[in-house]
Amino acid sequence: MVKLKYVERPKLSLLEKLLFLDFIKGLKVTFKNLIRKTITTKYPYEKLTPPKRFRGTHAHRVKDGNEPPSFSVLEKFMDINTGESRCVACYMCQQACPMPSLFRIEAVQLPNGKKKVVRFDMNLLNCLYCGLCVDACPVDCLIMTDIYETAKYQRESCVIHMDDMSERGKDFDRRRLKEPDRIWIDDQERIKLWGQIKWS
Amino acid sequence: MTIVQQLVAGLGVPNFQVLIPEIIVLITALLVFVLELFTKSRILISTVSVVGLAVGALSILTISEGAITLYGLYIVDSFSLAFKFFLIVFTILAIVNLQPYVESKKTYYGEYYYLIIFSLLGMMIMVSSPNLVSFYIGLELMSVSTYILVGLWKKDYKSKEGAFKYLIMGGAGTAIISYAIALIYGKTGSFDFARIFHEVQDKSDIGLTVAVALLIVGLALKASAVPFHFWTPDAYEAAPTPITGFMASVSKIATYAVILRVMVEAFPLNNAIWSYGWAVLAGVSMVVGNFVALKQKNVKRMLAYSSIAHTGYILAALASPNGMGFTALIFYSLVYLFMALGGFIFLSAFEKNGNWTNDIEDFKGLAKKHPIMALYMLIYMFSMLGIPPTVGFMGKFGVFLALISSNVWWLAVVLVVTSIVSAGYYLRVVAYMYMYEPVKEGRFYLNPIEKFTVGFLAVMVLVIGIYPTVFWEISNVLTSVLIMNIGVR
Amino acid sequence: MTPEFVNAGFPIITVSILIPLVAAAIVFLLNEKFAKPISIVSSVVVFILSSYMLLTYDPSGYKIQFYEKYAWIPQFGISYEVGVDALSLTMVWLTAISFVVAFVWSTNIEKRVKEYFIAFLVLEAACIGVFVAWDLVAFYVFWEVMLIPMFLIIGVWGYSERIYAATKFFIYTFFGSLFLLIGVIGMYIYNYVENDVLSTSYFDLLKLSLHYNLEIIFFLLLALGFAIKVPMWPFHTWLPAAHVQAPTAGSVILAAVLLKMGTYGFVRFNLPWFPEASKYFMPVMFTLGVIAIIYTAMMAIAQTHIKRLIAYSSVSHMGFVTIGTFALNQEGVNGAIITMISHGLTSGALFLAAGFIYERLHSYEMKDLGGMAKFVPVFATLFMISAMASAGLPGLSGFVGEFLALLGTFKVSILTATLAGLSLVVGAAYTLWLYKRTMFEEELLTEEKKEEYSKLKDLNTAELWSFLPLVIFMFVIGIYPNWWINLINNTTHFVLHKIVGG
Amino acid sequence: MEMLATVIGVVIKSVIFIVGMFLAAAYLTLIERKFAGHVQQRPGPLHVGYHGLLQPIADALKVLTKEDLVPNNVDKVLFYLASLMAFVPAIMILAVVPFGDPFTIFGIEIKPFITDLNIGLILALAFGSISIYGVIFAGWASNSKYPMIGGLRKAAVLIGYEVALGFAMVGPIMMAGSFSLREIVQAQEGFFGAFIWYQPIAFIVILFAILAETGRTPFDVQEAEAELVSGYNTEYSGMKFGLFPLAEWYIGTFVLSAIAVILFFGGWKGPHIFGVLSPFIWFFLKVFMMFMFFLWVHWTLPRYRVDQITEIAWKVMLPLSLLNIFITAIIIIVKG
Amino acid sequence: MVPYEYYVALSGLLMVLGLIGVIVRKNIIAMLISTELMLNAVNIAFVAFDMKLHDVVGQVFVFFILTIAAAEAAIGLGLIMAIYRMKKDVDVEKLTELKG
Amino acid sequence: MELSVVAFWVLSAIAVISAIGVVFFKNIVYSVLSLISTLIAISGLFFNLGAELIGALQILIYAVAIVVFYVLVISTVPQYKGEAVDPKYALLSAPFGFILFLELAYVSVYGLWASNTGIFSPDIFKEISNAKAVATLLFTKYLFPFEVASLILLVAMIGAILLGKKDIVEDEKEGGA
Repeated sequence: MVKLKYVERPKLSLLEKLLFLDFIKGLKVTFKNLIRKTITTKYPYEKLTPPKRFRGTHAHRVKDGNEPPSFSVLEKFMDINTGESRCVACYMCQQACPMPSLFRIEAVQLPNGKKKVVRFDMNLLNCLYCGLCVDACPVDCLIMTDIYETAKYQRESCVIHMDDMSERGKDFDRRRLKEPDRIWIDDQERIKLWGQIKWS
Repeated sequence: MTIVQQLVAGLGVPNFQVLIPEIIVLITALLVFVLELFTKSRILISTVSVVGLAVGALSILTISEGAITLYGLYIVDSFSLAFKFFLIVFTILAIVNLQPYVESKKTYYGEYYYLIIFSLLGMMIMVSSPNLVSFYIGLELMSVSTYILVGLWKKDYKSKEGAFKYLIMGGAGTAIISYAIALIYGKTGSFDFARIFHEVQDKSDIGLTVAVALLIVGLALKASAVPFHFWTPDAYEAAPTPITGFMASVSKIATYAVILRVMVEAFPLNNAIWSYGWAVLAGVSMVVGNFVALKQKNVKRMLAYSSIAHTGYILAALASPNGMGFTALIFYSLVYLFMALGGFIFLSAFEKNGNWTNDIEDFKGLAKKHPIMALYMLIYMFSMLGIPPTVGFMGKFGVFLALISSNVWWLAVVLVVTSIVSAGYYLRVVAYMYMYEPVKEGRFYLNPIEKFTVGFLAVMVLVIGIYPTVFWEISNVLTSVLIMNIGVR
Repeated sequence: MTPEFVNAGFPIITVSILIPLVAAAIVFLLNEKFAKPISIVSSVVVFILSSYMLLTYDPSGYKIQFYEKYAWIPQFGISYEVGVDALSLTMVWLTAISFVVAFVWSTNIEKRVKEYFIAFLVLEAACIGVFVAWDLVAFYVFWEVMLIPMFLIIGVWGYSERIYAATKFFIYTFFGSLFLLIGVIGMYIYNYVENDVLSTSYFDLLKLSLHYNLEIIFFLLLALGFAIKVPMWPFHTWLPAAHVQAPTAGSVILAAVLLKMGTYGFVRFNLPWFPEASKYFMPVMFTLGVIAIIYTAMMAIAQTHIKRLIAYSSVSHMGFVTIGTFALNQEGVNGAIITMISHGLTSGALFLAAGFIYERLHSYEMKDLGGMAKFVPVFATLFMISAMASAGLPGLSGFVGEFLALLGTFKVSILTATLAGLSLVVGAAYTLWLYKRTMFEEELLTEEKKEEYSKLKDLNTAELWSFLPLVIFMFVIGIYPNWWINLINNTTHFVLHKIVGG
Repeated sequence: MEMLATVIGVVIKSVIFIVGMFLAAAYLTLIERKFAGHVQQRPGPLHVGYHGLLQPIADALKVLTKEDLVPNNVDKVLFYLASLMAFVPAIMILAVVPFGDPFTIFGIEIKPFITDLNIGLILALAFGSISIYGVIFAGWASNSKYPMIGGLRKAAVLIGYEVALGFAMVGPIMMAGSFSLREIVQAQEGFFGAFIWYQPIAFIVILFAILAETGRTPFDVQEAEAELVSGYNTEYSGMKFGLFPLAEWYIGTFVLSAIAVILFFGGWKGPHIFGVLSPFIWFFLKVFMMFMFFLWVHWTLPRYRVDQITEIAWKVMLPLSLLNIFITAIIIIVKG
Repeated sequence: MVPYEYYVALSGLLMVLGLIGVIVRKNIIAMLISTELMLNAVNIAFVAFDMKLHDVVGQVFVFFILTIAAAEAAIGLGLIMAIYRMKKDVDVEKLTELKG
Repeated sequence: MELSVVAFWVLSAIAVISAIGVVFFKNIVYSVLSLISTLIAISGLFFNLGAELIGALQILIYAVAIVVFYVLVISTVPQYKGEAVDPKYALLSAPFGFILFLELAYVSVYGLWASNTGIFSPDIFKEISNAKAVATLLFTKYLFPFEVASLILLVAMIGAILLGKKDIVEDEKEGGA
């Protein structure tokens, strides 16, 4: 049998009851907020840059020399030039995805025996941005960028292709690769707005 | 001096000395009201109410001088005092019998007590009103309390239905009385009986006639005269039996008293209008009440119709708008208290036993099981029938006397014929009690209080029937008080 | 003609009313087994008191004797006013003896004994009260009180259809008596208006001189009340039912006492109060009386139920009383009064006989009876005397009254007297036939019946003692009626003084 | 002629009052939205007009042009009538609210009130409580359970607080000796003559009552979104929908604030620093402060349960107001 | 000015309508409502007479009528609730347990 | 024509029409709605007569306090499906009611009513307000009935609570259909 523990609310003293002190306390809090600066951004006109770890639309990293060691092993069997997507068509992302129909990956064997990825389409209408595919990627190819405006006019437009992804990957790396890994765009500012988090 | 000051200047402190009974009754009611919140002891509550009322009744005896007090809204004279005394005493008798009944029926509410007392207070205000305002307000306090009393029976649908019918009819009656009061006010510019009398004298025009007619209709509704009687049997059957007894005796008597007071003190010279109206109502009441009662199989319902018939007998006295008629009315109403309450308490005493109902079949052979109680019931029945030496005869005798002295022969004949019809059902009860073998098994438990009440009232019915002089004297004095009050302010 | 009032030194009348009531209270309180002796003793005491009054009554002149008057309801001038003149006294005496007989006979009652005797005792008080009251309200009160015990007696101790009979009896009588009440109150109010006297006393109302029309109205109102009680012809239907269903003692009282109240009322109230109306209604009353005599005599012949037969014969006899009364002369009224006494005695005895037969054979139907005389000789003798008295055999009481009544009637209307006289033959016929069917006709008896009858017991002591006084007084009156006539002559004179003058 | 003049005068004044009230109510919505935004560190409406100044008009246009849906099984007559019944009485209270003393301008005497009845306060109370029918009938006519429950809750709350409100008003009435709102104002002389100093209990009760009557948090059980979707107006749309909050939240609150100001803060009295218009300015300033206070409370507190609310009404507020009457009476008697 | 008598006539009309309502309606709530209508009619008569008489006692009486109307309504509705809970109906023709 | 005359006819027309609605609407909610309308019209008549206090109280107590209870009860009781009026009674009562009305109207127009017996002429009403006049009488001379009226309300309150309480009817579980 589970023993429930009741936590008694602290009783108000008579004075507090008579003068509605708790009520006034509440009013005080509201009033403090009233005279504070607003924290709203005027979105279409002002856009915030999300933090680096933001999970936006997907992108492919390209072969640029910063690859992890696993890639160098696999590279031998692949036909990838510098500047092209690192994808090795291992299907790990598709395996990890809770929504397998999201990916459409095709690779061909070239006459020289090497493997070439010819298609890497993602139907983002099905994506739920969980990031499992990114974790699964053995060659650090598939990443998530900070792009959050995913609205399109046609359904077809929501399917992204490998080339676009490579471009975005390049762009993202260019913008954010050097940035340190932080919670917010500017921790100082966050602390100013929300207060210092005290870890207990 | 502004007009407000002028108005206030004439008002002194009311004479509270003569209001002691009302104050005591009110305090009792409030005491019971408060006590009921804190205690579950029913004995305590009923004892407190009985003691309070008894003190109230005794305090009436201490008042030696009448007065008009509360700025002309309250009159304390022998008429009101005597009626108050009887009302209180009989309320006590009803209350002491309530306890065993509701307990056995498992419908206990402490509210019964103070509602009864509030109702009593309304009656007390009503009978001592020299003014239509206090009359109206007292009448309503009585009625409103009674509506609740009727409906207050746990898990009993009939009770609700009866109370609702009572409420609707009573509400319509209230509205009609109010309208009549409005017309009288428009006619005379006052609510005061004496002022009304001075304004009206014996000049009656169509407005006054309609006003008095409406007043009669409304009061007849409250007194359950035919054709405004529809609520009576239902409400009487629905209510717990001691409450029915209370309604059938105490509240009715108060209503008769106030009818008398209004008619005599406000419109003494317009009696051509009202005596005829009451005569017709009384005649119809007697006929309908008695003939319908003949068909009843349920004794409680039968007694309800019989009370309608008695309304007829009593109000018939108003057909003779002179001292004799008033005396007869007062006498009959006072003695009717004894019969009606006794009859209903008898029913309640037996009804509280499990397998007993009010059906006439259950009366079979009662005389064998309870010879003494059956004898009491026999006395009540013959009294209601009007056989000497019981008091019912004396009441009818007075009414006869009044009717014949005013040459209202037709009503006297109606009274005779309907009395004979009534023999049909009263005798049936006696016959069932005495002349059949018992059908119901088992013993009845009767409370000593019930035995005492029924016996006391039966003996009183006999004693007053044999020696009615005291009551006739009371009635005579009250009548003369009433007549002397006319136009006095 | 104003009566003299002789006050009683000792309130003997009040005492004789109270004795039964006190006895009733004692019976109520004590054990069942004391009921019979107490009742009998009290009734005997009352009988002794009434006999004392009868013997000490001064028949010279018209005096109200043993007179008492106390204020009762002074507001209305109502008082408790009792006293006796000869008419009252004979009736009181008849009541007393009837009750003695009834109580003695009732010793064999077993069902609800206490209530039975209480009812009879209250009835006795009421009956005496009716005959001695000179105040109209008191009279009415006693008149009505009598209904309650009688209703119970018929209803509780009667036979199969007792409730119907009791209710019918009650409602009929109540109906009449309410009109009686209206009449009385009308007189009272009229007296108040005319003479400014608030009184319900008989003699105060006697002073009233009414307008002719009013007199007729009041006569009718009062007559309705009395006629039902008598019962006169169209109102008689309650009587057979009540007699048949009542227990034996009840029948005795009903026939001997209650029926007399109606005729008593006629003689006492209608004649002196409404002389003109009485004259006016004489033909009507004669007609009704004759119809009653002949029609009910015919009805009696047709009966097979012995109690019913006796009941119809009562109606027939009361017809004689009616015509005697309304002959409006000395002989007629004297005859009526003597017939009342005589009928009280004879019909009482006949009902006792019927009761005896029922107790022995459990049947009232003539076809079950017959041939008893041999087995119960004493009873047969007494029954024979009673039957003869009833049929009007000279030397017995019945003859005197009927003869005088017819004599009076002859002076007024020969036709009526002839018709009534002829019906005497019919009367004799049914009485004799009754006797023959029950006591003789031995040849019709079957063997089993004979065997059954041989076990019959004759009258036991109580029954004998209840028969004997009746039979004795039948002889006494029949042989020496002059004493009674002397006794009542002045009273009759007073009753008629407004009609015949003087 | 006299009659015509009276009628025309009243009509003009009424039109001014009603139109003014509509505009005021519209802009009160803006104020509320701004206020609520800032309390939550949002700016509120910004874009329609300068800082959203035209937002109310845009909203009004939107509400008016929206499709007016009437669900299938509603009681049509009552459904339409209910929104009006909620709205009209709220406006009608204005008939008895004075905005200042009469003054003369261009030789014409202008009375800045529609009528000055000597029982104005009772009438205000009466009209205020009639609006309850709108709510109940809206709930009933919708033939749906959330509106029904919302309506019944509102009725329960209203009944309780109407009584407390009425009794609380008795204190100032006793001190002023009149039911007339104008006379009550005139009875309050100077800064320390304002009845707030003598009737703090009544003031607190009235604050609670106004919150409850206008259905503002913490007493907004009738449209508790979490439980009842939107309460009694769940089935409403378009203009009919718009009328409910307009009547309740804005006009109701405003008018009741005005009455509270008249009762406790001396109405339009104040230093004559704005010339002729100073009574109006003071009055509206005070009313505005009152209104803002209600907004403040609304956006601060969480919601009570309905049983707690009725309990507070009957067990706390009613005794408090009765106590207040008692104390006031004693003080008046003692002072003579 | 309209004569005060007209007001009284109006009150008579409303009174009659209320009475008819009590008699003919089959819904018990409607019967109760009709009694309220009757009481209201009386109020008009009182105030009209009052103004005609230059008196205020009639208005005082209207107070009492208001009180009583409230009391009767409260009890009546309590009873209706109880009846409805037991019988699940508010038709007056179904209220027939007490008969005879 | 004066304003008050117009007001009288308009308001009384509203009152009568709504009263007819009260009696003959089948839907009980409409009946109540008509009742509210009647009450408000009557209150208007009171204002027209000059009895402002009663007019305002009429709305406050009658149209709101009392009728709200009706509405609450109607809301809890499902819609009534039977006939609105009993046809046989309706046929009977229509002529009867009409005659009664004619009689009352005749009486009210031709009756010999008293007038001007009191001291509260319109001038005095202007001087001291209507409310003050009524209150003065109510709290001095008529204080006693006023107190009794409070007793009536107390009793009625107790009664309404007791009668409406659940345990006075059968338990829902036992009696539930």
